[in-house]
Amino acid sequence: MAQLTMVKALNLALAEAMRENPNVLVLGQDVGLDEGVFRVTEGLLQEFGPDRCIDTPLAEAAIVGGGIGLAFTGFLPVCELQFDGFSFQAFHQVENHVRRFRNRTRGRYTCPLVIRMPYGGGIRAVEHHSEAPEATYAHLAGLKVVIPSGPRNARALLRAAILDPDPVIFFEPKAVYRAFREEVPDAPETMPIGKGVVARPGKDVTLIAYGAMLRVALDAAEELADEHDVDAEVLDLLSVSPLDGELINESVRRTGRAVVVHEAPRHCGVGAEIVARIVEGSLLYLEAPVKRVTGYDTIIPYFQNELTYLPDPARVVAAALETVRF
Amino acid sequence: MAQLTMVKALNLALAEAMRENPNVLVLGQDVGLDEGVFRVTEGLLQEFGPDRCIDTPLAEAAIVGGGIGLAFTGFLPVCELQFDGFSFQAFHQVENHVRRFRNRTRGRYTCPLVIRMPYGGGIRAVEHHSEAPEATYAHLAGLKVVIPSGPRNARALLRAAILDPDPVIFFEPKAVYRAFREEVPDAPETMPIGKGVVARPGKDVTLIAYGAMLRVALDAAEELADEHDVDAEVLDLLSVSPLDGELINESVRRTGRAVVVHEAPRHCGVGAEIVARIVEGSLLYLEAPVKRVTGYDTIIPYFQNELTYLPDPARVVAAALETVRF
Amino acid sequence: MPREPVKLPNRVETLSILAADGRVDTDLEPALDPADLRRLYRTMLTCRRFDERALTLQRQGRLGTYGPSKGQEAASLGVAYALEKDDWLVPTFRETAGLLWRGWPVHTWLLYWGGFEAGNVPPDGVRDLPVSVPIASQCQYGMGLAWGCKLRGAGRVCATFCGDGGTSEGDFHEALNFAGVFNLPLVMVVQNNHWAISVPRSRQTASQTIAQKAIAYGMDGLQVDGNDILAMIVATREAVEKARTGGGPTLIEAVTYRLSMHTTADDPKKYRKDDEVKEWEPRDPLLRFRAYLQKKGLLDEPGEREIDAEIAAEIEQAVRQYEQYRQDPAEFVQYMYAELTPELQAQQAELRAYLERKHAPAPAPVS
Amino acid sequence: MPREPVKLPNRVETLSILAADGRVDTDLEPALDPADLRRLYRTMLTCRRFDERALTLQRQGRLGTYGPSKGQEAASLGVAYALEKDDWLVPTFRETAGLLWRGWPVHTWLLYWGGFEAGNVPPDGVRDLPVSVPIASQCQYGMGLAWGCKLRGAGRVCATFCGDGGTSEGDFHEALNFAGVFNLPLVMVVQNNHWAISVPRSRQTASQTIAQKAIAYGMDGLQVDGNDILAMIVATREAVEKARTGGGPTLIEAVTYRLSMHTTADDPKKYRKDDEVKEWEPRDPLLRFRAYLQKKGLLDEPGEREIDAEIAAEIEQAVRQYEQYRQDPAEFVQYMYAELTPELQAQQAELRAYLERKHAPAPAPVS
Ligand SMILES: Cc1ncc(C[n+]2csc(CCOP(=O)(O)OP(=O)(O)O)c2C)c(N)n1
Ligand SMILES: Cc1ncc(C[n+]2csc(CCOP(=O)(O)OP(=O)(O)O)c2C)c(N)n1
Ligand SMILES: [Mg+2]
Ligand SMILES: [Mg+2]
Repeated sequence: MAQLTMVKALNLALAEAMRENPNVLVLGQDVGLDEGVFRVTEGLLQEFGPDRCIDTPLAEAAIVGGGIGLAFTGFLPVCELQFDGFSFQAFHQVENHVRRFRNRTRGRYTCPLVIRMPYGGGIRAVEHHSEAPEATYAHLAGLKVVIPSGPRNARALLRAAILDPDPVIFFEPKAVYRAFREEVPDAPETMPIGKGVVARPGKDVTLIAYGAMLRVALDAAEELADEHDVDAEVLDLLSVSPLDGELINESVRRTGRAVVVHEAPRHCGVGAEIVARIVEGSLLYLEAPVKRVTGYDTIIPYFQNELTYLPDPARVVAAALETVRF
Repeated sequence: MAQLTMVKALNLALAEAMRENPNVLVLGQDVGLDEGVFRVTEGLLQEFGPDRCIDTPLAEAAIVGGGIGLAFTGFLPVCELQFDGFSFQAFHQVENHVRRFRNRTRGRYTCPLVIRMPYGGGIRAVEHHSEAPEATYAHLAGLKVVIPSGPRNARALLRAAILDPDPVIFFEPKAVYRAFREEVPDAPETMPIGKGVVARPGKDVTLIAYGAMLRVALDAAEELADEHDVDAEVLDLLSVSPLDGELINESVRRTGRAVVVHEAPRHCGVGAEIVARIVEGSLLYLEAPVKRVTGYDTIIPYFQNELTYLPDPARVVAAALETVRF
Repeated sequence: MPREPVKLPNRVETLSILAADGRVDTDLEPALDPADLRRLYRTMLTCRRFDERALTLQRQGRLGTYGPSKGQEAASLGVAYALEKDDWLVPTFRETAGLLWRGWPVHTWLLYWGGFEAGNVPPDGVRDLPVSVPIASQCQYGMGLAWGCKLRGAGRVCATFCGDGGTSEGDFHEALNFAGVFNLPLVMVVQNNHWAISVPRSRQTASQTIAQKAIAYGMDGLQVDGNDILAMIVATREAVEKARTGGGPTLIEAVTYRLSMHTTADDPKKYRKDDEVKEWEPRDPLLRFRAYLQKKGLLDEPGEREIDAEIAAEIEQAVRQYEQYRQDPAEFVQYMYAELTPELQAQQAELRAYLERKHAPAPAPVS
Repeated sequence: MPREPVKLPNRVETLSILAADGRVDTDLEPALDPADLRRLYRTMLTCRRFDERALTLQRQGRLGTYGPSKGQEAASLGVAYALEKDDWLVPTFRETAGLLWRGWPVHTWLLYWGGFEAGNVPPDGVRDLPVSVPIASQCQYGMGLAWGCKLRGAGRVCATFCGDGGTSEGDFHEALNFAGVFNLPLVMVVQNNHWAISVPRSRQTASQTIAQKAIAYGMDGLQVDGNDILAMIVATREAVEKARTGGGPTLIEAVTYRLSMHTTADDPKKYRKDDEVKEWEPRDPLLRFRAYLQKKGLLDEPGEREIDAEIAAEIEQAVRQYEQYRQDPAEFVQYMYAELTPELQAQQAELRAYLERKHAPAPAPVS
């Protein structure tokens, strides 16, 4: 057991997968000598050499599109895109091909790629370095979209993503990268993609979160308990596609109330899908409208103001109280 | 007054705008001599010359990105992307710049572009020619996303989009292009972007649709009335960003029941947002869960099977009956 | 140093062997097995006949939109011939001739244009990708395949196609740039058929040739007469040989002409002059190759009749097979993932229920 | 015709005037107004001093991540000098020197790196775009600006920048291809500073020079010593003149070197040798330009002291102004549309209520 940050835990998952399977490759900008701008690929060039930890020229679509071809020759490419905000340069390759090849060829050609990228705000970065585009990818059938919330699940889910026979978009919350350490077991672990977990059991209201927002929801739950005598259950979704509708509905049927928390803009965000699933599954159990605490329908402000934009415990507490007092 | 197809009505709107304002330009692949692959730009090259109706090389990102620069020099570019499925080649320009310039420069530089593209399925086309990516664009703050349903509103909304000081993604339902004719008045009309209309008043259930799905909803309403004695109200949203939440909630409060219809995949589609808005606005009025009749969470099948995928009146009727019988 | 020309180490050359008038440059003429020559001709002709048949089927409503390859058969066929079985080929929809050579049956092509995903599945053992619709997007995975070949170290190469229009896309550029940097065994073939729907080659790029774009990537470029199957074979062999032995990528511009419409949805009369088409008709690769074989004594009238009859039967059989093809209408959910997600399982059940309802009596009215 | 080299009508040349050792090619030396030379030097030095100050502010936590332009000042400054006021300039974040010349105040740069959108707003009358973060994406609107200039017909041109890394992106390619096809008045300047974060120029593209990429677009390319402000001015003037008079686009490669880190988030020791940096230090554009002015008698010690003092005061004043800058925290909703949508109005109200709550007593517990 070791106490690791998420960055180290992800690094461990990559190194483990590369050790176990010579077909696992890592490619992207600055993943080699520089060891990734967040150091997630630390030591990989040294251990696995430049044919398996590959520094590429500056072209996201070629990293992903090249990855498709590598997959067809039997490799398992883990593509790093340097920031979420630059994933759109590769978006056509994801939409046109990565997600479609299995279906297009009735299983003859598949794209078991993992496309990793730092995700979300909160690190005082410049524009395009703080986006939360999970809904954009979740809407694309054929992909799986994973967002871990801590070191241990990050390592287990990245392993699961690499083992998964289908393409996985793997969002790494930047705000969590070095925020805290967690016990990570020595033996490799996986977690099932598409399953969330109850991060804190409770009975009065369900707070539904993922990624860096999990901490926000947990902090809110604590405040709700301490200051308002409200016992909140907190769900950590871990994947937004597939979405664990069963977990969500099971919880909401117990609590009768729900607040969804995400940092992405609200309009057509994942929160809307969660509300729809609750309505479809548990309408008669609802004691109050489901609230969405999200980013605003704006561009995330430059860093001086980003904390105003990002959901914080206060907003979650206020929303939860509204549902409780409804 | 003339009886026009949607293609002709759109063509009229372009010609009118170009006549009125010399800054309006049309650019795209095959928009000149070929008059557009659907003939929406018929006659424009002849009337306005190659400096205003511009055939471009084959590069979507350059059509949109070039359009941004043209806008900065005072032009009002109407960019045609040949099919929705190829709009992703330009997606980074839309996400990174088109939607952001006003905010980024506090209003100093703006992108009053219209990005038109044929939208949706139903014309027996090959792969990538039948997508419905409205949720992908609606989630991007800074854009407006318009989807007309018939010749008259298409012409009025395209005019409104060209006059709009902000970027508008303008989806033209291919299945409607030549499906029917409608009276279109001689004098130019506009309709407000962001406002839907009641396409058929009713009192038992609200069917919410847009684009080619409006006809499907209207046919379903007729069948519901004729065969099931159910009086359905049908809303035509016309825009999915902004979304006319007021219209939706006003209607659902009266009917207590709603079915959302769209051809895009369900997961994180616009339907989810509509459900969320209803829950936020009218939970206590709901007599039944809101149903979503949508495309499946798959790739739209090749054309032999696309009608199995696309919502049809039978699916809408079945869903409406479920809400009525809930 | 003050002001000097930059020396460019890469070569950009033109190549032609079998001229439109039948003359052969015997210095460059490849020594091909006569049996191969006959098979190549048969394949080229099959492609042409298939093209004609597909147009008819489309007009009769028995096929969807169809994109002919008339006039461009030599370019892909020459490339396919120069590849080995275990090399990769990444086509667009104008490479039918080459893919027929590689073993794709006519039947599969009919399925593709007929609106069935099954039309994308190559026969077992054939290492080709299906048609790519988004222009130039395939350059990226073509490059990736070459990358994989290199990393595998087994001497395999990848030939990737796109059109003259495709060279304007960012994907073309990024793929070639990666191929250069990683010195990949990629043979990038641009079928310059002079048109991208209504946009002529001259409006697609200001570069005087497509081949010279190679210089931007530090590689060699070769502008080949794409209607000359001998030149295509020689050029590709050279590029393949170089790629196989670690020499890296080559850009081949196959200069050809789209003798027919862009697709059946297109009316070329709107944008190009008949005269131009007439000018190209005598340069038809099929006529030229036929004359070459006749001159070589490899093709006589009885032989031609026999080939014609065989091809007609093959196509007839393929059409029959195509029209008997049936597909499970719920199948499109099945292949989204290796294992269906719970939500998709539910949707599949929804779909099956709907399909059953469709064939069942209408539900009773609300009382 | 069988096998011949393709003749390339475009020129790819190198240009250098003021060598690192101070020698000047007097045939090519431009005749510049001494007052301009002094102002250019002052601007270059302001940029360098600002760079140093920004690094300090960043380390003190008074600024966000900062990207220095140390060593690259001449390239953008030479271009800016060769433009007229009504021409357009499209920068990346390494063009601070050029933008200072164009009239952007130091204060605005501090706002930009300090995390305020206001740092993107040029002063009135300045026709420059703000910094573009997504690499090479600005090439597209730079091309569009040139297009607009051409359509307006008023003889305006657009100079657009990107880095050596940026040349690998599809946007670079598409923009240059459009510029070639439409013969646009675009001066495309690539600051080849030899590094894209940790990726060296040699791994970015196999093309021997960046300038030769011009050939892919049928345009001329010029590889200029980017640390030589005289060469940059001459090269840009030539390209601008050509563009202004309908001669179309030019690709200029400014060969320079990033003497500092990529940004303050970067540690170049991980990937490059100090020796390489040491080799480039004597080629510093500022040293070279200073020596040139001294030799010309345009700069003496008292003069330098005066300039130093002026610059120090200017930067101090800018820092003060920056640190006094206040922004309405709800402002970020305001500029999304010309007119806020109903939903955004509601969200703005939500936001204002939240901000007020933040400064009000906590709500009472649920009873
Ligand atoms: C990315 C993309 N944009 C637009 C289209 C529509 N389209 C189909 S074929 C074509 C022209 C292609 O020209 P070229 O690359 O020269 O190939 P050719 O058709 O001549 O074989 C266009 C614009 C497409 N398929 N993909
Ligand atoms: C599309 C995109 N991908 C990745 C990045 C992250 N990034 C920022 S600067 C940089 C290197 C740029 O290199 P170059 O173009 O040579 O410019 P330089 O930094 O040397 O001025 C990278 C990869 C980005 N900003 N945009
Ligand atoms: Mg072509
Ligand atoms: Mg650089």
